[in-house]
Amino acid sequence: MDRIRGLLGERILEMTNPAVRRIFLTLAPQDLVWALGRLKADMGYWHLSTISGVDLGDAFEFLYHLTDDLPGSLHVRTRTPKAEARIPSICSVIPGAVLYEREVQEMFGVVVENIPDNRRLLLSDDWPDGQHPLRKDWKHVRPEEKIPGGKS
Amino acid sequence: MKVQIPIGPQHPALKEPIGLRMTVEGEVIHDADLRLGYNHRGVEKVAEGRSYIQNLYLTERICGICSHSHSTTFAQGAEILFEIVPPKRGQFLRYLVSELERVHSHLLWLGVAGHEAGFDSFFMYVWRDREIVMDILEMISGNRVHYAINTIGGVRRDIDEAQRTKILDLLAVLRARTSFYLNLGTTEPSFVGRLAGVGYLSKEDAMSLCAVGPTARASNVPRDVRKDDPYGIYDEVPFEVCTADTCDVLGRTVVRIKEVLQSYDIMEYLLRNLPAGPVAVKAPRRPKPGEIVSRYEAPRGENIHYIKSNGTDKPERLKVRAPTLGNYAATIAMLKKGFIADIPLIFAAIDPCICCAERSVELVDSRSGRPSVVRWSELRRMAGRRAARDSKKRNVEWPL
Amino acid sequence: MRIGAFIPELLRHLFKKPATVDYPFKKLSPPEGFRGTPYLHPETCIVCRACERDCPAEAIEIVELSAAEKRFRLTIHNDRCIHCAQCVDSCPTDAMRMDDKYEIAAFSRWDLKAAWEYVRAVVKPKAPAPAPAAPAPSANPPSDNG
Amino acid sequence: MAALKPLLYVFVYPGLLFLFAYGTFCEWFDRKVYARLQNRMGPTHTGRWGLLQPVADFVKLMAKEDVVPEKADKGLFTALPVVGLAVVATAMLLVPVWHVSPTASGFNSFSGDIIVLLYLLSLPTLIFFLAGWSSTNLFSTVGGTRVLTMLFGYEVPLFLAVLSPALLAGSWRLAEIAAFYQARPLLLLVNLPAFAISLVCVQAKLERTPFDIPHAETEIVGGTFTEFSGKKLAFFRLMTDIELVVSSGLLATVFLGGFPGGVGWGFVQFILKTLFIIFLLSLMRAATSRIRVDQVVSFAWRFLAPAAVGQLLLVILLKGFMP
Repeated sequence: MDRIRGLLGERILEMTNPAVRRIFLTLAPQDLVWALGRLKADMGYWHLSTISGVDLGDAFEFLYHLTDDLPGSLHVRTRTPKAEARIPSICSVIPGAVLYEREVQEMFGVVVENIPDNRRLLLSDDWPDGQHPLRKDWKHVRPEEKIPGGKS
Repeated sequence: MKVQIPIGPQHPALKEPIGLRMTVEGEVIHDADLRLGYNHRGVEKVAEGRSYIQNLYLTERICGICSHSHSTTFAQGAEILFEIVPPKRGQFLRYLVSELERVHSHLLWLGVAGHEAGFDSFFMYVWRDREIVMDILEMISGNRVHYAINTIGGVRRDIDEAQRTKILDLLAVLRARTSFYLNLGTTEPSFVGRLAGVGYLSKEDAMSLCAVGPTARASNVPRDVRKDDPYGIYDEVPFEVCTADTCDVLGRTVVRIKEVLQSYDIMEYLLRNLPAGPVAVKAPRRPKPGEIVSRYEAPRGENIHYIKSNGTDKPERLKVRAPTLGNYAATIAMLKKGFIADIPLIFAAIDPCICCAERSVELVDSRSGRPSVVRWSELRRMAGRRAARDSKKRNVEWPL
Repeated sequence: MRIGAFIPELLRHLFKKPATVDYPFKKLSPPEGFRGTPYLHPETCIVCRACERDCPAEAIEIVELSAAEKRFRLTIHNDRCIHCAQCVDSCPTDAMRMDDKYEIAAFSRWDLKAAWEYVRAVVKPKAPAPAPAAPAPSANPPSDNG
Repeated sequence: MAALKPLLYVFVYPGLLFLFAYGTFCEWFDRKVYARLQNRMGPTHTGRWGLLQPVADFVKLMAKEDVVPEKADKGLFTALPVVGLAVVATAMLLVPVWHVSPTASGFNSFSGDIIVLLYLLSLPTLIFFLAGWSSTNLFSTVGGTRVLTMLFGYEVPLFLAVLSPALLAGSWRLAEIAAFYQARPLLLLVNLPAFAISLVCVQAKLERTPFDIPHAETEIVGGTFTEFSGKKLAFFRLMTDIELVVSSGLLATVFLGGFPGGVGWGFVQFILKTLFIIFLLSLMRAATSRIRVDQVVSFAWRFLAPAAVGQLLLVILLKGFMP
């Protein structure tokens, strides 16, 4: 933790350690690429497990789950307001992130800047634009189940 | 002449639908592209509307092969949120099942690899012996596929002494058979000829493209959550991380068989040192608010669940990352400059579990939003109409 | 590298008994503890609705037929059941059980539903009520019974 | 009576009727042995021990809907299965079963019939290629090119290997070759390497594992047969079965001393020897994994062809020393 603090210094907004070998770090979106580059180069955090997004109501929170050869994992958190959701692409640092960024982009409707490939990943091609299923205000209404036939 | 060959969404090499599009020239692949999303179930969204105990079974159904891995990952995370610790015997049994599942998954993969390479006898024999593992699992848990042995706070079933000795006996049989397959898989010339040098993924690529599991380990990246971030009982069980430096499909085969052999060691340790006591503790209904990241080494690689709780009996957010998704980027890199004949092998070598990787959104009927029953005749007419419309758009024209 | 490395193993099995079973004509029996189809023992059911609430597939539906008589109808939608046996675990009075049938396919989804009509039993739970089922039966009405 | 005899040859024995029955039996035998080698059961329930399973498959396919792709060359697409069946059935007439006397030659036994037979056996390969190419499907096209690529690999070693016993016998007539080895059975041992080479080549010709590359299902779906359905597919399958019978009959004639002994015993010998060869082919199928098409060609030219040439040299030397 101290090494991370020394490495990133002032730009850390918040750092917690809620469980064994788990470090949560909060950064501003514009510092993300720089910070991940430093973490990769100096601390060996080269592996991005995934990006998870959470809808907080009026903002989105994105967690970049990083691991390295050392025990434990680092979770870099960043927040962006829902009205103008933008996060930078980290593909320049970690090329394998593109799939996760595509997923986040279509699920939350956030704009990932400079993403090398912004096609849809999981949703079908004819999915309507502007529908982002993992937002909390996107409600899925389960259709009534119809079983063919019937008790005669 | 460059030709685009569609592999999937329906193709004999794929056990689940995925769209691979290969640009080939002759037999050599020049480019590969991937389209996911044929297998959506919306697990993450559904999980937000269900209680923790229901989600346990939901996560189990993320995958059919590594079902235990997802439910264990979820249970591990939930137990931290609930602030309970499962008893020792429960943990031993939980990770016993998890190693059994690893064995069954790797043997399944080995058989599939044999089948993809056209080595059907190998496939039949491996799967015959895989039945032993399936029988053990069925005996322990009551089902062959969805073991449902986990509960929040431990496991649901105990094993007795007779079962313990029986499992140990069967493990000895399995160990002999697995050694035979290791020997066979690396000596049969036609099989080795198909595997060696295929799907090269250098160590640097494996690292930068975030490969996980046996795919990474075969490229000499010793990543194993069980060692790196020991969960459960893995900090007290002796085992080794198997790696290979050949960086090809043969290496992935060898890594998997060696891991199976390691799993036998782990299981024997667990069974011989099985502590007495209860197998589960009672869990409260609502956890404390908080968030947790749970990691687990599934047979295919690292499983990661991010659970955020808001204090109610339903999780605020459940994010699931299955290992296969992490390997797709690496697969594309592996496919380039390969032969058409290698596609199934390379693709199978990451042990893809497509329904694991795609779990995000429930699709009712993407076109109209309402479920509709289409008559056969209607379907044929639609197909005909579509063919008439699309026939001119075919990018490959008949060359003669 | 050894040419024909597999041949001895193959020939050894040529006249052995096959490992497969001639399935629809010969059947293997499932092991003890096999999770088949859930069924109800109406004599012991106290209608605590623990099974209904915990069922991950929402396959159990309990309807009150008559409040005065305390008559209930419990329907198990086996077309939705995922055979996880959580209802067996949740049941405080051992009224839910699993049989060991494994050939449970049917031609219509309606044929798969099983229903029991019964009067609520007054049985003391064997164990002190299990933790997940602790709240009052009707405190948590099922979200939707689909 | 004399006019009836050729008709009998063509339609009953060893013509179409016998070929249909024996071809399906051989497919059953192959499947059963393959299954038993893998510790499985194989066909069990259609007829006694599943004997009628290939027939049932054939009948079922005949009853299925027949789809011709829109862009395919319809004439060629339809004609190919029939032509292929005709070619292999014709080839069977040249295999010297009991009705041929080594001395008298007739319409189905003449000097040089071994060459004709080999050429007739090459034709199915071309037909498979045309079948793949004419169906315009991507997978079929890839399969078709693979068929031709493989042809360049195995055809030369096969010819060389089959011709070396003929050279030793000093005859280009199958019946005479068989008679030569019946008189001197020990000389068969000389040809053992050629027998092995031709077994491998026949396996490749029949497109069975390890050489089932043109219709490798995990790579290119059905390969050449992707677009074929119904009756056409049934004909192709029957054609493959008959090709199996004819090629094993050829190998049995040339390498195992033919089928002497008149009507009854000759027939029994024919069955036993062909089944022995089919057993070897099944064993090879079970013991190997499919290889890549480039590996087939390099394997054939690096190992099979030199070995076949060596065998030929051996035979020539031996012939020089022989009286």
